[in-house]
Amino acid sequence: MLRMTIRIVVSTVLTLWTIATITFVLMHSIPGSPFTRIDDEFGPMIQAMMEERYGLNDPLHVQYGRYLANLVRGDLGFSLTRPGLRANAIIARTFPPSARLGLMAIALSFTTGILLGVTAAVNQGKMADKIALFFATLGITTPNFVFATLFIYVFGVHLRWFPVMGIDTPAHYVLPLVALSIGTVAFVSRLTRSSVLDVIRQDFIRTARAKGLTRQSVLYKHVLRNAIIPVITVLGPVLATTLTGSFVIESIFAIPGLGNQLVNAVSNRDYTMIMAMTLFFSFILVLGNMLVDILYSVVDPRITLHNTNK
Amino acid sequence: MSAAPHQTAVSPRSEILRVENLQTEFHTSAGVVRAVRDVSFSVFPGETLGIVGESGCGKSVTMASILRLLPDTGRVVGGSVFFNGADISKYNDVRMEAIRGNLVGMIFQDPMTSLNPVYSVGEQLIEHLVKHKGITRKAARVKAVDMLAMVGIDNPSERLKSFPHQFSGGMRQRVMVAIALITDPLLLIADEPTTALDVTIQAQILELMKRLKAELETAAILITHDLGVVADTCDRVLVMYGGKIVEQGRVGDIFYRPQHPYTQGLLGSVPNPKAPVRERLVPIPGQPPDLLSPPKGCPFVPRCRYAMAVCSDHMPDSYPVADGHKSACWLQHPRAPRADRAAAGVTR
Amino acid sequence: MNDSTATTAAAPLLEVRDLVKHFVVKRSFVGRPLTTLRAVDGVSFTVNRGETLGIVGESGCGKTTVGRTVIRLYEPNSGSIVYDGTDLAPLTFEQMRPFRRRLQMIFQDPYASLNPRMTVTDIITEGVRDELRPADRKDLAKRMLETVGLNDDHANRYPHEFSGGQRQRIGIARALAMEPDMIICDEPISALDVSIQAQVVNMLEELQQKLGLTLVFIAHDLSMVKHISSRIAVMYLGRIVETGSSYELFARPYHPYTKALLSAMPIPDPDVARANRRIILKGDVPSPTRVPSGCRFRTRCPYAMKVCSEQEPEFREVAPGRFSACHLEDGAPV
Amino acid sequence: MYEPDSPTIDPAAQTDDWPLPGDPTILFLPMGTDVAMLERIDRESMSFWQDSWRRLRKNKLALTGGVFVILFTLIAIFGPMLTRYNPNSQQLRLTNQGPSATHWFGTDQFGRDLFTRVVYGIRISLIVAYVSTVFSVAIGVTYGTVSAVLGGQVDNVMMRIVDIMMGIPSLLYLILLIVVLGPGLWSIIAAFALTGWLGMARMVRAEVLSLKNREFVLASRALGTRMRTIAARHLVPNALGTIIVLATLSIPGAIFAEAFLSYIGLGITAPQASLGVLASDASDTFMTFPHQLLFPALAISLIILFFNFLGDGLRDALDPKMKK
Repeated sequence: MLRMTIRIVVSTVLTLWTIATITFVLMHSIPGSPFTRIDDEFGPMIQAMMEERYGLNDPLHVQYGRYLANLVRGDLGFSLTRPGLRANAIIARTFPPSARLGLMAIALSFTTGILLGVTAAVNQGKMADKIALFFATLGITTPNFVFATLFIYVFGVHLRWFPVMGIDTPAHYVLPLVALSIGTVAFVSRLTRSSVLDVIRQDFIRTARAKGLTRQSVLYKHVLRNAIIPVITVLGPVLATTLTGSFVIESIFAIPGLGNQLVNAVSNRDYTMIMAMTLFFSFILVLGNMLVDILYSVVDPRITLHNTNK
Repeated sequence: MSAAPHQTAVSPRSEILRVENLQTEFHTSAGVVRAVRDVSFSVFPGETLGIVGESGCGKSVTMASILRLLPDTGRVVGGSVFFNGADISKYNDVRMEAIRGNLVGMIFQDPMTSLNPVYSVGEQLIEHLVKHKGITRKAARVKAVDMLAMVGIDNPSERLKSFPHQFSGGMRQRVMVAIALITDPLLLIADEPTTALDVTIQAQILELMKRLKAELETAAILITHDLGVVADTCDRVLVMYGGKIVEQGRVGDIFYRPQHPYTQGLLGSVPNPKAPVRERLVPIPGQPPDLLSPPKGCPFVPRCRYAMAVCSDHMPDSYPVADGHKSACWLQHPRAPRADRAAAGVTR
Repeated sequence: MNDSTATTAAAPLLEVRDLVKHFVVKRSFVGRPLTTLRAVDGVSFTVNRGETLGIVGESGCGKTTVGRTVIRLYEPNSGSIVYDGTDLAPLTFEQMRPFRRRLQMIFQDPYASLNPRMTVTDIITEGVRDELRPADRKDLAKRMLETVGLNDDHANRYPHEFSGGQRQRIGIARALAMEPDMIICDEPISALDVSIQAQVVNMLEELQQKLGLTLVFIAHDLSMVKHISSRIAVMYLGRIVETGSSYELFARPYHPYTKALLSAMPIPDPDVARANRRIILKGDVPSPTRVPSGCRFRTRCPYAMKVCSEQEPEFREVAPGRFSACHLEDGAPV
Repeated sequence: MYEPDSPTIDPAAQTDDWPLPGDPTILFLPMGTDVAMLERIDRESMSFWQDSWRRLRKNKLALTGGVFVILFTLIAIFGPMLTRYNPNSQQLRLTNQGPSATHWFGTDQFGRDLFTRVVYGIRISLIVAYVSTVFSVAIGVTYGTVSAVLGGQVDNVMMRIVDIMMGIPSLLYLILLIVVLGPGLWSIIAAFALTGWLGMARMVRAEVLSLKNREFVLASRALGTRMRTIAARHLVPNALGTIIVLATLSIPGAIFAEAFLSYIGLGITAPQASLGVLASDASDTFMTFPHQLLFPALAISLIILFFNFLGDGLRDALDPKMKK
């Protein structure tokens, strides 16, 4: 157990360090100074001042060292287009609404996805399976911004069922939540379906049936617990797609969240902000993956103990 | 359902299980496979019936058909199954559930995959006990500990909490035996229970099954391809080939007086390590039958050295050879040439 | 058979000395070995020209690894493999190539041992692909197919079209195409049906007589090993515990493990089987990653003594031509 | 214990009525067995690829997918011949028109013909998807195969690198890469290739590794075949099914990602326009002119749909055992 914990921590730190380094290298390989744009407005004097202030004239390795040191302290730097603001402050302000939306979306997509997947698998080849497959296909083949726009048009503007801008009331969350989850629901339901069908064929399910257990007992106790294991492994990737999906969804629904912020930073070419937010997102993801690893070992008793040759 | 017929209700000579004209088909993309064709047999109290045959002969499918544990592609298309006097082939799922795992225990081939990896061994031992016997989990736990001790697992109350992956193959098969027998079934069906095990472990499991069977007075069906296992453990034997029973009789009839050319061929294919002189093996030529397009007549005809014109078009009846010994072969027909029948009898 | 037994007086064709093959199954984050599987842990045996040596043992005893290491599919950790006067152990892959013509192998799983994308002709002639023109390769394949009881009609087919027994014969044809002196048969029949096993065993025997082959027959089925082998080596947990001629070993086993193994063997004769008094060993074979101290059989041995856990028994001659590794008194089979 | 053999045959049976058609004296003549017949295989010989094609052909959905994938590819190649409009010529008097006989899909806010723009969009989107997939397959297959074939510590290090890079969210890195490279067709392709090969490498390595331990590879080693030849003759051909399926299924991913990037303003730059750009532009005016979003979005969905159909079908046909 201790060995596994050390392993997880070491690989997490290593991943974060790689991400930080790649980000640093990429950002410093952009030709010219990040202040070139400001240069046009404020002239070379101010540009030089800014460069001096942010230590951009120092040798690269000094900058890299300072950058890592700041990162260790949790300091993600400053915003380029809004020089007064520090990245940490912006993230602290915009993270809570994003986190709320993201967590709800993940919860929604897993519960709905698993439910749909099991229903489809149990009714393999029947109508329910076909309907589930149809929705899964729709969810997988349509970009989420198309859904978002469609929802605003139909449920917001036309039917006026839900508000479409901001996050003032719980009703505000409905449309963005559905738009953000729909692709993942499809993905999870397909995965669950194939996983359930896979488990149903296993020998130990035949054993359970041979013991005279009821259909329900076989399905909900023996099949589902095993079928859920591969579904949990995609929690990590799902976290990533939900995060990145939120970029688009937040900006469409004008949600003052992290994703919206990143889209702004991208369109303003606010390099330092992009860098800071990439790092923050990566950190969240790596952390999420770590939690998934731990959850995985809770669900599957084979993982916790010494797992000898495959 | 817990008031199901009890052991004492069976009179000593009446059979526990009688299968009549059982037929099972599989619908595959390549066509219809007639895996079990017109199989009839009985199992009597206390006896061990062996079913031997090579892969694809229909021996496992026969058992799965009786308990209706077939995969989705398989379907029983004919025949009746009388268990303990009742025709269970007409039973619905709920009534079948009261038989499976309660009155009939099963053991499967691969102990590595036959136990659910995410539940403790204890949970898997007691869940059906609670269901079928209507006792509390606590009482079931006590019984489970006893049962684990009975199948030779040390420190059973601790081991109850272990997961299958913490056991070796032999130990898992002991757990399977415990699961199968914990409800005191009338009949135990063991489908190749030792095939996946090493010789010394196989000996352990066979010894264990023999002992428990005697203690619990359970009848058993042992499905295997290993003639050595049959010789050691069975009272009567069915030999299956191409979805049919080709010969049946007491173990001595089958091993010392085999009548069907396939049984003779099977016996000629295995060396007897205790034989005083090294004998030459006499293999059966050719390949196992293609069940997608079986011959019209006897399934063994392409490989049979006594094949006659009648064999390829007409399925022979099962002819009695002696008391309880039957062979489904045209050689047994009174019109069959005597010389060949004589030759057939001396292969071994 | 006669002409081959005549040559046994000469030097053995294969002499394996103290062969060791360990696998690292688990490494630390930086690559340091954490768990080592001692698959073959000091194995010595000889194979004489024209004979058949059987190697038996239960799963995990290292018998397959021995075969694969001898033919240098695995790099031995130490030990020597003297084949016809040359030690194969230190040879590089290129230096080894000429010996591969003389030392061939038949594999266990007829479904996995033939490349599903290649035709039978290509499979059989793969080893001589660079040396022969296409027409000659076809010719060779045809000849080999006939040798194993198949024919020209099979030459351009793919493995999945054949039954298990036919595939195994294609595997034999592939080995024979190299014109070897010696073939290591690694459980060649254990995946086959009973009636097909006898076909393959008979074929191996016929080929051995016709071509004067030397065979190493690795299997867990004792009765088949007894049937085909002239001598037998019994393996347990990476070591050979006993060797002897096939007849002698079955008639008078010395090592407690051999005795248990023989008594556990199923016998297809009801009267004999029921009269047989079995030695039932306790427990399972220990994992080759955690080999017990001293004698490795002591954890299951009914006769285990104090010395067994402290000292590894010497593999010594207990009777003429009979070797056994046990602390029990010599000469007195218990 | 066992009574002696005593078959009781009624002599009278010899004179019974023969119930079956045919003369019993002839019917009971021995036939003997024909050994050559026993080895005969009746089925027609079929290579793996023929067999897979036969399976694929039976799968209607996959076949539909395949046909439409080809159709879309043809549109991408020859599409410009289908239209008399220039995708970029603006007709400011004809802005935001609905579908009509002259403008099948209508026009956009600058009066450009939407059908033409969608055709060109398909072209751009498919170029991005195909080219980046070709690159990521090339890099991934080489990397994965080399890692698996060399094995040992080299494999360990190579895979650790992949593991760490896989820990990085790929879309974020796409954003960073494109910010650095500047938006445009080639930087998007490069960015996709740079992030897409990782998954490929991992899958190919797993596949090759399992093949490497299969007995037919050992057999080839035993015949003295060099590892390089084994890789070319045994490993890659057997992994090809997996590679094809992975490549087919990675194309929708690229189209999706491109649409996403376009939406946040990092897609293909004007004057070129991908489907993602068209859809993203149209979502601003969606409330008033929904058809401007409908057609590009439909094109995206259909392309992804058909590639998914084809990919799933190929997976079933090429390797029924391969799981998702």
